[in-house]
Amino acid sequence: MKKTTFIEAITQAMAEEMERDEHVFLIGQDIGLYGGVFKATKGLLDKFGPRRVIDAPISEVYIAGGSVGAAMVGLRPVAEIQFADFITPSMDQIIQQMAKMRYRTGAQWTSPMTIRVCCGGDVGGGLYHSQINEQWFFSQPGLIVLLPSTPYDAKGLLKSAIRGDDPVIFFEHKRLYRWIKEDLPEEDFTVPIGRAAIRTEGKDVTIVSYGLMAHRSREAVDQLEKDGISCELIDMRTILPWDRETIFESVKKTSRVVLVQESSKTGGVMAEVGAAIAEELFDYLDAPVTRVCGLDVPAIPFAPPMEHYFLPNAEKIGRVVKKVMAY
Amino acid sequence: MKKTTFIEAITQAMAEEMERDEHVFLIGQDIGLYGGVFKATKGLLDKFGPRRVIDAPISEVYIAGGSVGAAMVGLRPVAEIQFADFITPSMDQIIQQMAKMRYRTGAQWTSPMTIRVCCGGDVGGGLYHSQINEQWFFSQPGLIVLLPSTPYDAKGLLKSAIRGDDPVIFFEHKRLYRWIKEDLPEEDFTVPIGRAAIRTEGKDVTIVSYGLMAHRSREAVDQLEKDGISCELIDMRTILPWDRETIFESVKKTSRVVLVQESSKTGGVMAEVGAAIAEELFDYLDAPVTRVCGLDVPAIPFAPPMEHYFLPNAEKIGRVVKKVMAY
Amino acid sequence: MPAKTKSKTAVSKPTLKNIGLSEETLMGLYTNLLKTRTLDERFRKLFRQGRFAGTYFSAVGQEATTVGPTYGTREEDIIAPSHREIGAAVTKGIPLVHIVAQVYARINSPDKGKTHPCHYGWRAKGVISPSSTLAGQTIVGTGCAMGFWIQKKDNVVLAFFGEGATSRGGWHEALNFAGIHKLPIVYICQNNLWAESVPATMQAGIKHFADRAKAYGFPGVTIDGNDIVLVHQTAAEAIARARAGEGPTLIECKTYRWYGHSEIDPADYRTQDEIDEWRRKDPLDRADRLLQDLGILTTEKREAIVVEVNQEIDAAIDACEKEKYAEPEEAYIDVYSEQFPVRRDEY
Amino acid sequence: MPAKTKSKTAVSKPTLKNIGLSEETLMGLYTNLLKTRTLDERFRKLFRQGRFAGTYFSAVGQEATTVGPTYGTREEDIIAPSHREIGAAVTKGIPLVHIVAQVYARINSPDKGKTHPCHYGWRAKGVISPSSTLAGQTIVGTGCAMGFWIQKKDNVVLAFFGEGATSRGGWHEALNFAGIHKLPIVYICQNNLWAESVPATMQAGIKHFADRAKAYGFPGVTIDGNDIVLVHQTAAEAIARARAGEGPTLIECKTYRWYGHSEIDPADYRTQDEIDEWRRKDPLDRADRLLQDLGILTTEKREAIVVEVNQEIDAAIDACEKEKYAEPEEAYIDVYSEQFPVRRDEY
Ligand SMILES: Cc1ncc(C[n+]2csc(CCOP(=O)(O)OP(=O)(O)O)c2C)c(N)n1
Ligand SMILES: Cc1ncc(C[n+]2csc(CCOP(=O)(O)OP(=O)(O)O)c2C)c(N)n1
Ligand SMILES: [Mg+2]
Ligand SMILES: [Mg+2]
Repeated sequence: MKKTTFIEAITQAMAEEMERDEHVFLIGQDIGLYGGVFKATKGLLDKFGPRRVIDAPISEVYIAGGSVGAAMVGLRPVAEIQFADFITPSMDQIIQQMAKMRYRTGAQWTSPMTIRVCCGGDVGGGLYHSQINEQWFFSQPGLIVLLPSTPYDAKGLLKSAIRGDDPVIFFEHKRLYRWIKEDLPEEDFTVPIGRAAIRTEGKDVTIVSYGLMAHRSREAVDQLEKDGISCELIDMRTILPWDRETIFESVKKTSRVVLVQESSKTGGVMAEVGAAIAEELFDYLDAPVTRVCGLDVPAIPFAPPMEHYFLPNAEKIGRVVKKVMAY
Repeated sequence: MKKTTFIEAITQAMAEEMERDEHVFLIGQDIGLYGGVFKATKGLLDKFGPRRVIDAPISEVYIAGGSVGAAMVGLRPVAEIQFADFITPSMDQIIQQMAKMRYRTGAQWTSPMTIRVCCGGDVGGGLYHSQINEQWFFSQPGLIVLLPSTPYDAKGLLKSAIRGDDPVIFFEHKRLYRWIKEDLPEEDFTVPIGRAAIRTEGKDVTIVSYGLMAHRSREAVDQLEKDGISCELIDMRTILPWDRETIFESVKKTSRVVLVQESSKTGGVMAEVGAAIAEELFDYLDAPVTRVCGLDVPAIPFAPPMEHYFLPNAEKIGRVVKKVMAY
Repeated sequence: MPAKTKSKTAVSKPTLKNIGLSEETLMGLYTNLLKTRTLDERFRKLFRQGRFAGTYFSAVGQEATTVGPTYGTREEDIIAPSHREIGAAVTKGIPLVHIVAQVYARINSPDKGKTHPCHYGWRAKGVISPSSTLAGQTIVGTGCAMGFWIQKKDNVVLAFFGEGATSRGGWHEALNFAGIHKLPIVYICQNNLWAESVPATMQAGIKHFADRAKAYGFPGVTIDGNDIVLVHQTAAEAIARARAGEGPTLIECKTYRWYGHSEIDPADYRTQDEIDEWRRKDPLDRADRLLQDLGILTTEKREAIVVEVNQEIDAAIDACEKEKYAEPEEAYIDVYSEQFPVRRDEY
Repeated sequence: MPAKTKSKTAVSKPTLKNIGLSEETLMGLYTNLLKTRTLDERFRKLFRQGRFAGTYFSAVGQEATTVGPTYGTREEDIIAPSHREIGAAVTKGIPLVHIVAQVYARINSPDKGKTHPCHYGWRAKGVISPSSTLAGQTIVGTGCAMGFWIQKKDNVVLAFFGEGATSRGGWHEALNFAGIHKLPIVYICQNNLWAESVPATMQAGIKHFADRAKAYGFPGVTIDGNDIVLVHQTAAEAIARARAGEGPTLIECKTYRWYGHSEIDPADYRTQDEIDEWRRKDPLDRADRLLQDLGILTTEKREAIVVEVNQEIDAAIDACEKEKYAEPEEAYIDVYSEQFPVRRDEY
């Protein structure tokens, strides 16, 4: 059986959901004729026609806001923002319409829709093709924010997103598109929103991460195991609402926690996770909650040495875990 | 001597800086003929003419992005976004141009400019006239983010912002505009960016806050003093880069800290402050770092009982401080 | 310059035949105009009496621009309003008690008091509850039209906005998209000459906002927005075209708001002459005279309508004055679908 | 339909006089075209050889649209480019070594390697370093023009973008503002028929993107973008108007990119016929023939220019191949002015 890549998993999820429910449609730049700049929508225009696979003009405001409208009249939009760097123009529609529709209308109108956002660094994309910006959506109640790290989760979570009644920002880390492959079940499956995955069980320290950093953390965990440190690795998968229970249970067990995030440190998702752990598990902690994050600079620089320097990696994570263990 | 209101302090800062430097100009909706919806720019059109006080169309993208361009050719724009709720369309220009200009051009081009943003709740504004959204800018290195709570700080910080060489988001809490008054020095003064203010010295617990919440915290502090609890109240004033030194020094002294924020809790500024304290002052803490924040709902609802319920206030802060003291 | 549809009411001796509308339609338009005007003036009074919180955006003087297009639309058609569309809310048939409850922010409001006054919305009648962000519903409304287009339904969307909102980027993106796919939508610009304090001349370098349509490849037309018959007929034609798959139309209605931007605005940026001139062009008065000329409205008939409208309004206000605000904990409701319970912090 | 400026090079027997340009100008245009073409083709080759990272956006086939307007502008005039304006960078006089260093992301690049290839910027020559966000520099460039207008300077801004970028909301807001205040700016749309894989027909419901100007109250004109003389003269007139305070112009240049959107794009969404047709309309070839017809270009002269251009390019590439990347810690530089040192986390 041929292993399925991350991006193939995404394509499958969309194709299957479009097959299942005629209300599902796609809109985005270069998704039709071209099949997407990363080929996530390859073949779907031919299969579903130009009213269900809509090549959009360069209009990120409309791609988001128009999808909200379509969702309001009963459709299930799956919109694509080509790069997370270009989601800034969509912020108005995402924050003021999509996230607040149910709330402000007394649930008369809702916005069951998904925005797929290609994101992340470590691909030589530079300042404008490496951003994630997940923290903006993370701080907006009303939104669901997903950022899977495996083909299985990508497919299962995307299906949950499309079927669910809430507005979802679905981040796809482009570094994983063709790198990560795995066998997927033949039969239909979903992955529940709001549940983290324990990737490795361990007893000494909890590492919490998501996206590309789940893989970098895994590399660190493998190395640390050789050094005699047993890590429990948690992949958040869902960023909002995040799975406090799973993370808290693990920290209660290990009493040490390292949080790994690709985006800049200040004001990132891991600030919340760290603050919440510090707030609620004070008596369990044997060492300070410690973060390994992207640098606090305006964005990931292009030149390879700077990009490499910006990003957390297995060595940096390993060093920090050892420091936390030595505390 | 007539006391100066918060909004008068803002007007004075702009008028004086425009007088001082002919490169300073204003742009925003209703700021000219009308003098601003809160009258912050009253009289300035008459004084400085229509090329230095520009009534903008309903174009938040341009107000931000056009100001970046003017700054690049040597001007000192002071742009007004009428309500923080309407800054979402400006996000693209703020994040991708204003914040990254120096970085991405190797400091050839810079964006010395200020965006004034009227913000905040407790004024019966509802979902779309009560937002702050400071956390988005807080997570963007390259920006300066200010949110003063007194007329003195408002005037002094706005002047520092206008004179400085960095791009600034300057939040003005509308609840304070006419409520808070004080005597201001006759002579020119500035308030340094990046320094928090200790509002009351105390020894039992540190309360960190900013904006309207600095006043609500002060009310709590006064009450707690009667109950025998001595609070050190810190008003951050500058949100980014935030004053770690002052806050850390205080926490080292008191060993207890309560963080108060008007915006929703998850992913807010106080998550970072809390996580950083937990990370770096682990051994100093006698109780968990604890937050009092706005509710985790999509925005501040309109009806008075819901708005009141959303917002932190002196009673809530007092209760939490007592819990932290009892820990 | 955009084509100007000639007013059919300008003919010397109007008859039902040369106007081309039935008595029922004319009476329907008139009654909705009158009801809107009466309710709007009542809201202004109630606001000044402190009967409800927040603010109030009066549409007095420009009701024909919202009543005219909305009258005669189908239940499944969507209204995408901004902040000055009380006329569309009334005409599309949102029960008055819901309209009043929305302004009063009471628990019986469709939004349960969550957003601020004048954001009328009612799903059962296809009226989108608006956000405050200008042109917001133009974008979302265009999305509704896209939804109809995808599903090949023959419903139509009416998107309302002021001339100020046409400066917004999202407005451009929406109309551009609608032009590409010939979406079933009619864009109605209420050019009331002012956006808060900013005159239309400082909003764009063009005289006629209908000219904006030239950038999108569909017709734009500038009309007298205070002529209810003209507005209704122009919109009806555009709606028919949209329904037939022939694409959008941008209709610019020249009109005027008599009062401030909101009730707290003294509106001293305008001249008394300008205000007087436009008061003379009162759309309600004009409709009244037309219907009298046509012989379908008499003093007695008008009085009967006035009484009925006032009774309906009184009843709605009474009902809402008695209602409570939602409990504070309502703030935690409707954040997500039931699937995701909201964590509550206790302070 | 927008006015179409007639090409002065279309006359049967072109002379310097009836074209209205000096020999120096024509040679200048030609040399910059040739230099741009040569450098661009070199970059493509170097990319395929893996000599630099990231990607590369070739402008081969559409150089006349950037060289033509830029040639003859003043040093203080601003160029606001997008991603396909190598011609403007070359013509405005950014030293080739800086252009190459930018593509190579080396430490000697003006941006020190921070942004990705093709974001040419150089303050000394008034070229804004672009962001990738389409129409970004249209907005910021309009702001530069606003700056000149505020200070009553007679500098002009040239803002370049593709037809795709005209769908962006921010683009609309910028042009709308420029129209209100008659800002000193010329908007140059390079309509190369495609935005990545999306054809211009799916970008807007109009045929001529110059029609967008009708929404803003200033002239829009659609011209043959492969006729360097026409492009130069149309732009020069617009620049003169802008400099005189008469406001903006939108110039749509119909043109074509020969290769993929970027070097990793096979561009298989286009037909070979279309590509062949446009290759026959090569702007460089056309300029070459014109100058030969005018008797101001000979084979020897061309050869000399080619040699010189290649030497200059070789030297620039050599210099950059030898250069290093900036040290990793450069990532921490230029976040803020010196006033605010950046906190460094150690991992
Ligand atoms: C994006 C945005 N910017 C600013 C505002 C504040 N505001 C509310 S109404 C208004 C004027 C609107 O003018 P126009 O669109 O002409 O509508 P009118 O009020 O005249 O009916 C402004 C500036 C807003 N609501 N949304
Ligand atoms: C806001 C934004 N959306 C999407 C992109 C991705 N993108 C880069 S170039 C391009 C096509 C641009 O087309 P056009 O404006 O016609 O310029 P051309 O490439 O044809 O010169 C797209 C979609 C981007 N850079 N910015
Ligand atoms: Mg108006
Ligand atoms: Mg193009």
